Amino acid sequence: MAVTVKTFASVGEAAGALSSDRSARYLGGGTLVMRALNEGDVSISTIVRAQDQALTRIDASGPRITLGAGVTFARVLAERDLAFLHTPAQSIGGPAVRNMGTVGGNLFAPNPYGDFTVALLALDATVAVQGGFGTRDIALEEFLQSRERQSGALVLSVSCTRPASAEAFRYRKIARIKPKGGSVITLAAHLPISGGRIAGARIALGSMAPTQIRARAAERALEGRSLDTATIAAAASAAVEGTSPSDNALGSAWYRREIVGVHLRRLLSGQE
Amino acid sequence: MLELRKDIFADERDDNLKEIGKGTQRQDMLGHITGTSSYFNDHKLQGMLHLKVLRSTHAHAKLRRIDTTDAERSAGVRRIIRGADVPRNLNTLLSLINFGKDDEPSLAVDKVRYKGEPILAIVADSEREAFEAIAKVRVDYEPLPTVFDVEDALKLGAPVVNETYPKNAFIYHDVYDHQRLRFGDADAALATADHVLEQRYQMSPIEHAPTETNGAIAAPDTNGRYVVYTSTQALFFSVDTCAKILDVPSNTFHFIGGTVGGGFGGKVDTLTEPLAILGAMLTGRPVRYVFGREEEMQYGPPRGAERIYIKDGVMRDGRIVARKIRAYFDSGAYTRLSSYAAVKCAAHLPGPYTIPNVYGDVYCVFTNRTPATAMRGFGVTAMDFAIECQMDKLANLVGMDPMEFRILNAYRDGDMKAHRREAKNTALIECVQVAAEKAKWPIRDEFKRASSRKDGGGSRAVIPATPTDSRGRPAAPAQQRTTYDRAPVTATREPPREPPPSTPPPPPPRPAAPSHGATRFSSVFGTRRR
Amino acid sequence: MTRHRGRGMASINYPIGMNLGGDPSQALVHSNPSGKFTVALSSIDLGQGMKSVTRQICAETLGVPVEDVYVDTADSDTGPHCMGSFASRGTHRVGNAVMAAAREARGVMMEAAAEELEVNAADLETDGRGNIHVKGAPHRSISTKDVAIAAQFKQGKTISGRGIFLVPLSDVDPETGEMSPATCYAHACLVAEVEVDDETGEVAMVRMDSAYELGRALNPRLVEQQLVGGAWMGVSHALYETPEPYYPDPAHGPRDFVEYLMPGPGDVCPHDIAVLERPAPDGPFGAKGPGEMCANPVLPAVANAIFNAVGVRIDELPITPEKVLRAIKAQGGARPQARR
Amino acid sequence: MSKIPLQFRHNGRDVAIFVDGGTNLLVALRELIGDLTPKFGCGQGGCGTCSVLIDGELHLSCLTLAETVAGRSVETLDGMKQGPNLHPLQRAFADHFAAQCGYCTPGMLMAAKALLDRNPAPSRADVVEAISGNICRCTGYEPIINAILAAAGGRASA
Repeated sequence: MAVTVKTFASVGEAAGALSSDRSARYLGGGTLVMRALNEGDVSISTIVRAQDQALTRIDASGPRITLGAGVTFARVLAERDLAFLHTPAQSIGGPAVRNMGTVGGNLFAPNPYGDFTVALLALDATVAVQGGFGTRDIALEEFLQSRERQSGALVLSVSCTRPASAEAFRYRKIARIKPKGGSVITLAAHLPISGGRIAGARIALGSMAPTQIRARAAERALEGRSLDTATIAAAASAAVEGTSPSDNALGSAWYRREIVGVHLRRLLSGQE
Repeated sequence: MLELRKDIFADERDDNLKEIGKGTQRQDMLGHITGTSSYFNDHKLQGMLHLKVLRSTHAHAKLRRIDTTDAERSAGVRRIIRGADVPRNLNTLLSLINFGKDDEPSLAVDKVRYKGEPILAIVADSEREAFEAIAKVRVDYEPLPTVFDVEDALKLGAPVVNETYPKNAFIYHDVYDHQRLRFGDADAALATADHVLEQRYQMSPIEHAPTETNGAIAAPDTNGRYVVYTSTQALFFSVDTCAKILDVPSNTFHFIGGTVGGGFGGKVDTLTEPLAILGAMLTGRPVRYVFGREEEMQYGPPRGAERIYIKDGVMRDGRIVARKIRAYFDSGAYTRLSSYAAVKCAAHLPGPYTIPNVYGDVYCVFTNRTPATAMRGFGVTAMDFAIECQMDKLANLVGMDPMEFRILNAYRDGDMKAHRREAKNTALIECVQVAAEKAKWPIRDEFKRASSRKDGGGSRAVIPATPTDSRGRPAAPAQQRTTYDRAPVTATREPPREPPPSTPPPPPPRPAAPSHGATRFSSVFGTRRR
Repeated sequence: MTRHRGRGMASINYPIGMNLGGDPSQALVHSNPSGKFTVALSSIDLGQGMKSVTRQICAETLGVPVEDVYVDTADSDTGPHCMGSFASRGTHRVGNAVMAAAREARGVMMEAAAEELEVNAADLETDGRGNIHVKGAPHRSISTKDVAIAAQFKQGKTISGRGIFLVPLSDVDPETGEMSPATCYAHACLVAEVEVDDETGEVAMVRMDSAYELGRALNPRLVEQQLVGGAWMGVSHALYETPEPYYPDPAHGPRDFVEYLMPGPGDVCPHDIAVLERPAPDGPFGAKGPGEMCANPVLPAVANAIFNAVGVRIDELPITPEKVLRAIKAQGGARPQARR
Repeated sequence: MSKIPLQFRHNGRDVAIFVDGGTNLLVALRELIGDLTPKFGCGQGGCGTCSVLIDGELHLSCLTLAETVAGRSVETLDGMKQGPNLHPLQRAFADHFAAQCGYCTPGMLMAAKALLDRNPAPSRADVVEAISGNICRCTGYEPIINAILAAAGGRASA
C-alpha cells in the first residue's frame, strides 16, 4: 500500500486529519518523517501537510517572540531580530538540513537531535498546539514530558522570551565532529540580570535525560547571585543533579555526567 | 603538501621516464565532476523489482518457525525466498582458493548466529511493498546463550557459535586453532632481558562507511544469462561465488562493475549479488538489492576487532631481544576473510624490526556478531597500533628517543625476518630520518647516518635455533589441503549440526571437470616454495 | 591550563599483495586501427585510481602518449581474471600484468613498424609522442597510427598483448610460520601533534608530518590523494570510528552518519608529506602500493602523542574522550611529558 | 492507487511526471526523470550525496517529498555545466584532484555552488561550514576545501 499524502489549506483541517488516523504523521521539513519512510517504517501510511501561512510566520517584535512551527533554521538565521537564536540554529545539521528542518519538527527530534529545543527550553518557551477542539498553549517542559503522546497533535508555533541582552543568553553544543556533529551534550543558559543579580535563571540541557531538561539545581545555585567565579563553580557542580543521561553511540552516561559541569562552567565564564 | 625526495635512493632508480612520475589527470575525473561516472545503481531497468531481507533480531537463536502466510498475501509481493530456495546454501568466500570450510548460509535455516543475519528475502514491486511484507513475517525464535568476547569464546563450555568450528576458532593446517610463528627462543631471551614489558591492546571493529552502500542489480539477459551490475571490489570473486551458491556455470553471468563508490574492503564479501540474481531467476524480472545505511553500518561486515597481548624483552642499550605476541581476531559469526587476516598478521610479526627471538600465536575466533571482513590495512592495522604503542613505551622504559629507538631496532637489508625470509629493499630507517627532519624532531648524528643498506646481514641473517613445542604434534598436512573440489551435488543445504569428519587426503589436483561453474582460483595450492 | 600539546611518532612497513592462491591478475591490451590502445581489465576502480595508474603504465611501456590509451575495467565478459581490488595489490599486481601485456603489444607494434620502415625492429625506438623511428635517425619515422593501419589492413597483425602476473603461492609452515607473505614492502614514519583537553578528554589534531616510501610514485597526484585521505582515515580510526562503541558489548551501535563518527572538514589538520622511492625489484617501474598502509602509522602516532601531552596510555581504540578522561582521572591529573 | 501529477523546472527545463504517494525527490529525479547525478548515500539526511538546489537553496532530495517541489526550480549537477563548458567549480575540483571514488562529488559540488551563489568570496571557515553536511570517505576533505576556495578566487588551479 503506497503512502497517501493529504495536503490542507488550514491547520485546523490538518489537525483533524492527524488526530483521526493513527498511521498519519505531519510532514514538516522532512528530516524525521521522510527518513522514517526511507528506512521502511511501515507504521506511517498517511502524510499530512498544511499550507497555512500561519505556520511560517515569525513575530519578533515584542519581548516574547513567536516562531511558526514551519519556520526553518535557515529563516531563523536570516532574521536579524532573532540574533540570539542564531548560534542554536547554526548548530543544527549542515546547510541543507537547516534549509529544511523546522522549529516545530525539532520539538519531536529524539536524542542525539533536538538541540534548538534546548535553547527554547532555557527561554521559557511555550508551544501552541492545535488539537481536535482548538488551540492551546503548553509550557515546553510539559510538552516534552508528554511528547510521546503528542504525535496526533499539530504544533502551530513556539513562543519564547527574548533575552534582554546578548550576554544574558548563552548556548553551546558539544559535538565530537566539527563543524557539524551530533550532540554529546547541549547546554543553554538564560541569565536575566536585575540590579546586578541573576533573576529567573534558566539552564537547559540536551542529551542529559530522555528529553531536553532543565538543570534546576544549577538554576538555584545561580538565582539571586552575581555571575562570579564562586557562583559559576557552584552552578557547575550542581549541573549534574537531577539528570539521567544514557549511553549512546556518541558518549556514555558516565562521560556526560563528568563533563556537564565542566562545560557549564566554561559556558558561564565565557571560556572556549 | 607533498614533496618527492628524489635525492634518496636515486642510485637505485632510472628516472628517465615519459609518462611514469607525472601527475596526469585521472581518467575518471571528468566523469566524477559531471556526475556521469556510472555506479552499479545508475541503471534503470524496465519492470525492476526490489529485494529486501528480513534480518534476525537475535544474536543467537534457533529458528523454531517462520510464518510467511500474511507476507505472501501482502500487496506487490512477487516472491519470498527462503534458505531452501538457495541451491547451495552454504559457502565460505575463500573456498575459491581452498582455504577454510563452507560455514555460512545465504539465508539462515535452522539457526541465526548474529543479530541482523538474513533469514529470508522478499521480492516486491516496490521497496515500500517489500518493507510492508517483511513486517508481516512472523519468526518464532528460541534464544540461545551468546558469546561476544573472543577470549570467553575460546573457553571450555562457551556457546558454540558456528558448528563448522565447534571450538569457536578457525582451524589452521588441520591441526592448530591458531596460526603460529616461531623464531628463536623468546622465553629464554625474556629471562635474560634487562626489562620485560607485557601489555594488552584492543582495537574496536571499524565500519568501512563507503558513501555508496553495497548493492547489486541482476537482470535476465539474452541467451539465458544474467547481467549483474554490482558494487563489488572483486569481480571474479563475486562471479565465482555466485556460480557456486547458485550452482550454475560461471559464464551464466555477465558482471559489470563500473565505478565503485568507495570500498575500503567492505565490498569484497559478495553480499547482495547471490540473492539479487536468485530473485531475477525466480521472477524472470530485474531485481535490485541495495543496503540501506543502517544495514550497511550494522550488518555489512566491518573490519574485525582484534585483541593483542605483547610481551617484550629489551636491554638497557635499547636492543629488543624478544617479542612474544598473542592476538585474537574477532571474526564474528562466520569466517569470511578473518582466517587469512590471521596468517597475514603472523607474517607481519614482529613489525619492521630485527628481533632475534619472536613468538606469535594468532587466533581467528567466532563470536555472535556481524561477520568481519577485510579492510584497508587488513591484518596489520591493529597490530601496528599495538607494536608501535609498545615501541613508544619501550623507548620510554630505556630512556631513549623514540625515533632513535626505531632506527636502532629497524630491519635492514640482509637481515633475517621472523618468517624466515631475508629482508630486502628496506627503507624504514630513511622514513624515520625524513619524518624527523620534516617535523624538526632532533635526532643524533649517528642515527642520521644510519642506513637501511648498511650494517644488516651477518649475524643478523641467521635463523636462530628454535625450540619445538613440548607437546608432540601430529603430522601436519600442508596448509589448506582441504579440497575445494566440492563433493558432487550432495550439496549441504544447511549448516551441518556436527563437525564434519576430518578431511581425506587431497585428491589429484586436476579433476577432469569441475562439478560446478566456479573457477578454482588455485589449482596449484599446496605447492611448496621456499 | 587545561589543554596540553604533545607529539608522538610511529613507523611501519606494509606487505604488498596477498599470499593466497598466487594472487594473480591478467590484462589484455589491444590497438584499434588508429593506433589508440585499450586496456581490458576486470579489476575494479573504487576511487584509488586503478584506471589512471594502469593507463600510465601502459603508455610508458608501449611508448605512446597517455592520451592514446584508455583503460576499461570491471567487466567479466571483456576483462580477464583479476583477484580484485584489495591488499594494496592493484598497482603492483595489475600494474605488472598491464606492463606484460603492453610489452607484448609493443613487440608486435615494433615488428609492424620495422616492416613498414624496412629495418630491424631492434633498431627502432618510440618517442613517446606517437611516433616510432630508427635509433639515431629521427627522420626515419612512422606514426603509431600508420603502423596500426598497416598492421590491420596490410600485414594482418594484431597489435595486442596478454599479460598475467602471478607470485607462486608460498605455503605456510604450520609450526614456524615460515612463508613468503609478500615480495615487497612499503614503509612509513609519521609524527602527529595533538592537543588534549584534560577536563574533557577531547583530543584535537594539530598537525602531521610524514615520510612514506612506496617504491615509485607512478603518479604523484594520485599518491597524494591516497596519503592525504589515508592519513585522515588513520585519524578517524584513532579517535572516532566504531560500529560497536562499547565493544565487546554490542549495544548502542550507530545507525547513521551522525552516530558513526568520522572527522569532519573542520577537524582536518595540516599534513606535510615526503615521498621516498626505493624501487621494488618486481614492481612496475619499481612501484609498491600506497593505498593501504597510509592510515596505519597514524593510529599509534596519535596514541603516543596523547601520552606525550598528558601522560596517559590509551591502549584501546578508538581513543575516545571518555577513555582519555578516565585515564587522566585515574592518574590524578594530566602529567605532560618532556616536550618534543 | 492513483499517481500524483507533478510539474517542476529541472535544470531550467519544465518536466512533468507522475509519482506515487510518499515518493521522495531523489527517486523522482533518478528513476522518473532519469537524472542520475544525485546519489543515494543514506536516505537519512546524513551524507549529502543527494544534495540538490531547490529555488537556489541546498536541499537533501532524499528527505524531500517529491510533490513539494511542484512549480519550483530544481537544480542538480546535471545542470551545472554551461553548455559544453565546465563550471569553475568543476574545473577546480579536477585541478585539485578533489575526487577519488566520485560518489560524494555531485553533492559536494551542489553544496559548493549553493555557497558561492550567495557568497562569492568565502573564507575557509565558510567553505568548511558549507560542506559540513556532506560526507567524503576518500579525500580527507582538504582537496575539496582547496578546490572550492580556488574556484571562488577565480584561480581554478592547484
